[in-house]
Amino acid sequence: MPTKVHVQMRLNGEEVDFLCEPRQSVLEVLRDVLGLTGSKEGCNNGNCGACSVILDGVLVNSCCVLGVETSGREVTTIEGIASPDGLHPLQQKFLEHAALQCGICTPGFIVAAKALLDKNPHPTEHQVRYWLAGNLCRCTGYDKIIRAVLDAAQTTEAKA
Amino acid sequence: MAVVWIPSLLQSLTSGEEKVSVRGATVGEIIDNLEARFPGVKDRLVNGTEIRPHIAVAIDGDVSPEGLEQDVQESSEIHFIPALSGGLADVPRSVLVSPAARQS
Amino acid sequence: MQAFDYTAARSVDEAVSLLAQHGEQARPLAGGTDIIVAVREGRRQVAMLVDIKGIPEVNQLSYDAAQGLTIGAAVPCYRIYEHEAIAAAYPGLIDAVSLVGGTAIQGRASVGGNLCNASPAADTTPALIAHRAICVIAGPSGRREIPVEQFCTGPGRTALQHGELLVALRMPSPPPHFGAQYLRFIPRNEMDIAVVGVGASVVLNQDHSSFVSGRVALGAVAPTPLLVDTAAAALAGKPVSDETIQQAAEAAQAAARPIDDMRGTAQYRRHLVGVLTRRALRGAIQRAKER
Amino acid sequence: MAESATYKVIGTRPIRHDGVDKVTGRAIYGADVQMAGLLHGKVLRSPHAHARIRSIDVSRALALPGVKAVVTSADLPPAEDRTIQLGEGGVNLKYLSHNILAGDKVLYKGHPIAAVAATSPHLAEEALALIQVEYEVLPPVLDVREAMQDDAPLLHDNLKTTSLGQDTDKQSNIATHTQFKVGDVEKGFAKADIVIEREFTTATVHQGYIEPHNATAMWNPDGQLTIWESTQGAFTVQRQLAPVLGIPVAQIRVIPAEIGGGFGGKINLYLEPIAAVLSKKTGHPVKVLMNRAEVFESTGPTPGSYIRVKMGATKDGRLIAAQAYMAYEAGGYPGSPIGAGMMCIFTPYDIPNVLIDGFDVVVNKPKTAPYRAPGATNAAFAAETVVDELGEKLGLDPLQFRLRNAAKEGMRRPDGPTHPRIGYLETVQAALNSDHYRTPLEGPNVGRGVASGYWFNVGLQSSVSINVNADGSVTLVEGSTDIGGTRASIAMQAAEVLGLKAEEVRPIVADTAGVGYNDVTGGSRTTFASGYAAIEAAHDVLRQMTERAARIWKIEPQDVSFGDGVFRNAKEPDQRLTFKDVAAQLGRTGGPLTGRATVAPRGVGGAFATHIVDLQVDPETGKVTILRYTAVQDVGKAIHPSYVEGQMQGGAVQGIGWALNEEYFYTDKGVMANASFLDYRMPTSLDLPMIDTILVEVPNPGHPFGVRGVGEVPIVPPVAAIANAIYRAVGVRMCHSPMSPGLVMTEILAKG
Repeated sequence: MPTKVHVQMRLNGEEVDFLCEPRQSVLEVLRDVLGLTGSKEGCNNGNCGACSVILDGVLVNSCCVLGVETSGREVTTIEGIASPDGLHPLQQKFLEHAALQCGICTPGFIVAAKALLDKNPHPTEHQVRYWLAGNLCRCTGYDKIIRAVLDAAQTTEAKA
Repeated sequence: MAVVWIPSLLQSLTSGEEKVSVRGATVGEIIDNLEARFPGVKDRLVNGTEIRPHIAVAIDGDVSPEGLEQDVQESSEIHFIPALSGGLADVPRSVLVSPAARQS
Repeated sequence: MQAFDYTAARSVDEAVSLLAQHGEQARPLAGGTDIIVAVREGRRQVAMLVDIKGIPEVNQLSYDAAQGLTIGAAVPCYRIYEHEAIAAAYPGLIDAVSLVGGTAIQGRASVGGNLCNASPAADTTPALIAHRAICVIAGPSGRREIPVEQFCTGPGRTALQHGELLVALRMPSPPPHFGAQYLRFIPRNEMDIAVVGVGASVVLNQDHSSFVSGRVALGAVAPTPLLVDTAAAALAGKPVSDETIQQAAEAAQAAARPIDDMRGTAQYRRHLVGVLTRRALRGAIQRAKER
Repeated sequence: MAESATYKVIGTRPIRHDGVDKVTGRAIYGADVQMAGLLHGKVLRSPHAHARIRSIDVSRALALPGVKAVVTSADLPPAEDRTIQLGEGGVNLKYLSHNILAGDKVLYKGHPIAAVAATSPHLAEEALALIQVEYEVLPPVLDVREAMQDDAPLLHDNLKTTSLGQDTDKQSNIATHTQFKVGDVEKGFAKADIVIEREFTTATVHQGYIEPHNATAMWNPDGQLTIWESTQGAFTVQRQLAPVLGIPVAQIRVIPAEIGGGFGGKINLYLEPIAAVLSKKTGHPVKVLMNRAEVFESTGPTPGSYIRVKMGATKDGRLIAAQAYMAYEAGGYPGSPIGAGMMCIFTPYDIPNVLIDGFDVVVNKPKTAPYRAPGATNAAFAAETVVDELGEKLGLDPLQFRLRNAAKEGMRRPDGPTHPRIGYLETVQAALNSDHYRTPLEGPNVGRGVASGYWFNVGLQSSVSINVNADGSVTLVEGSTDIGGTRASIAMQAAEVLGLKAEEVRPIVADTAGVGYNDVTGGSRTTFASGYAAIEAAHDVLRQMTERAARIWKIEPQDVSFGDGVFRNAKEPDQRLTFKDVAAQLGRTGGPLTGRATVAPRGVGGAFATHIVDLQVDPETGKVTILRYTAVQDVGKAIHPSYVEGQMQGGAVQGIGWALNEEYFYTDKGVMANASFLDYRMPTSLDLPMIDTILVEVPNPGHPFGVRGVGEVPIVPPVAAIANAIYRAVGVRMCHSPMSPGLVMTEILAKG
């Protein structure tokens, strides 16, 4: 068996440590080592966005990052988006707009959209479409997803 | 009597007749009566005790899973249409190879 | 996926020594968006990935109008386009880093990595060439510099010698009346590999009526990205006109050596080289006038 | 039953019951299943499109530490070359089994040959490289017309063409020939003032669900097998697994996880038997996941096709004759959706003379699987393009031309039966009246296209039970996997009957041990048929609740009425009990209460759609940009309008992808060169505008609330609509799909 490496990082605000092989991606570590299966594997080569996570404030595909690279860094996954007080506005708006059908791409879209709104709280429709172009959805045709993100941006704005 | 629409590929057996009125309370009886008038028809539609796998029976437009047992009304129209393969029925139904052709 | 070792190098010297020690079996790891996938899909064998992101020089992004721009080889795309002064000065480069992969890829993928991957269709390479970028290379026997257009030697092959590491890319400050644009043609609007990519830059005279100089670089139409000298010659000293632009475009078409593949036929690619060269030159001229 | 036309729940937009789990990442999909002692399986697949397997040596793989078992087709029971009956359908057991693990021959690149179980997925993958297979490589045949040639390489030694029960004696790649005939097309064409004949080809495309296939199996020593997986039909898996594994149905329990898209592609068996025999050999649970390349190369797709259409019309704008020759690629084993394509190609129209010939043809590509209205999109591309051209030549507006020839209730379909109440005409009228169609389109190289489509929908069989809780809420147990909000649409129908709020019904998708037999989520049947079962089960609840109320009041049940959620005593108008009141007294009135229904409903209502697209063509590159899109559809009655709109938008966008860029790109050796989401180019959010929807509601008389299936028909018109719009934009008639930029450019240059 290949040697495993001990890694410490912050995951959704909590310190965690784990053992992984260098060849294991962050996605594999999350799903198979840490048991957080909200991030999904759709393509495993950076072309679908279903595994989107936020790494030190930057949106990345967790399938294209090695687990060993996260040492000392901070990862936010779909499991870390809602607060104890309730759903994030994006989550709420996805539900209200019926912006999901099968739901497999939904965690990736919500994480990616959160990264967008963190950076640009007032995106235009085009900016939302551009930002989310790396997240594939095969069910919805994107219409309701885009509307949900634009609506959530307004909600967040109203709260701020 | 129910009206049976003869598929074009079987009309050679019915002297070109496109629709035929046939007695029978079930699809099975209808086919037997059809066979009595047009020998050879049954073999094209039925394999043993089942409708051939690539054929579906529509009674008044509705495809039923009941096959030969299905009840037929006096006023019914019967069509033999292609069974849908690959999951619309629960298994691919158009797959049929005669047992005699088994590979050595 | 095959097993491999991982080491995070802390200095250029450490990285170079690891690469020299393991030879072909070691690869630098920057954003990882190419190398991790290539190893996973069995397209590349490695015994060790040397993470270079922790090396300050390799992760440095610096710009001033006098010195020009230095992009550490591991600097991810998003840091470049989010830097307003760089975005204003190097428009062709910004075009390219804004369309590599999707947003999540741009959060990791580096210009240096894109170059070292040496794909004929790499988006940032023609833009770097248009901006006259220089590769800063460190190796067991010291440092050397080569122009970007000499870096790629074939699909997946580069001028890097045993133990050498691309440390950074340097670009001169653009002169006055400079403009550049990178355009690629893809069937969708994001996420595709370029069917054809064209990077163009121009320097215009004072009243913008003629070209002082120009550069045209092509992607996806030869085993390596191409700098088209004949296109540059067609521009230098000529009036800014549709005719001059057309002559440069024809020179680019003549220089292209495209092949048929799933992304396009050779004939279509050659056609697109003409279309995109014209469009990229017009875009570069427009930007030169706006500066 | 007399349902009120004014509904309280139906037509509203409640938040779906499974929504929070899906936006928080908590929903468990097939690949998320974890259990102690889990081993990981990987599948070795053929690198060749067509080859005989001479030998397989697994010894080196087995010797790798961490590898626990290797299986090949020898580990499945011998697959006899005979048709077995499975419920109402037959299947050739050898074909079924050998598509899972190849026998003596591989028929497509990616055909499974062997599988490994190991302690990690990486180890299992390493072991695959150690399996040695010796092949005799054979020439592949990849195109339907080439496969039909007499001298084409033959895939099967024993396949002969069946023509409605009659076998030819000749070996062939053509599995079946089917024909529909109405009137006399020759006479029809003779009467026509204008006749147009065109040939069309379409490339192989994939369903493209984002979640790869998966299966986890545990085969206990007592022979009990449990499967956890993402599937459109747990019972279908159970029924097919039994003969493939040679064990009784009762020993198999299939537990459907949440499913990440299917569109028809997650019905066939792929990984389940492999995981099962690996588990049997190792005594451990085994999880097998496909990667994206495996999904492309070994599952789906929908067929490439060749279609020739000839249509004739009279000067007054009436269609008088239509003929089609249709050949569909089945993949490595027979069974393309040719029949469905034939049933849809001319069905929107009233045409007195029709002749349709259809051929099911094997080629060296993965065995096709259903894909959303399977076969109908290919067909509509051909027919609707010719209809468009006829309308143009006759000087008629394309929608007015369709209106003039629209099929209506009582008219005969080309496959024989007559139409029940349908809403095609209404969709065309709604399109004509839409803001989109009434707004002029201006600009260079822009064009507006329209096209219509038909899908017949299916009913099949569903089971639902409803348990009444003491507080008056209910739990609804159903067997249709929820791919796009059907928990909500089924629960809402029960809620409407019971006088409850949607939120007071908790819908649960049960496994094969928890609910009566239930066919697949497919054929646009779930909201119709499982909804039907939910209505019936709710009525069963009400019957029993009525008896309980009667018992409380000590009167006869017929003296109890129910309305607006309240039971009333007909004899004592003041006496009333709410649903909750009666629920609270179940224990005292006879014990727990469960309503049940199993249905095989007839009266499936067919669905029609008419789409409008505005697009712009870059005349220098051939690239098409979609500017505006409106999908109009007869939806019967929209139970949850948001999810109906979602089906229309999603179907339209899959159609847009099909039209513009999606295709299997094969090398001449039969290797798919673009088996990734990088180069199999599905639309991204940046490629699309908003997709407008117009829901036309012509209730289906065959359903208590008027429901028609809505999921499939929206993929039927887009390819043709886009082809027609491209013609309007730049004057070229596209006869191949996808209409990729290079192809459009070629046509533009050829036109000059």
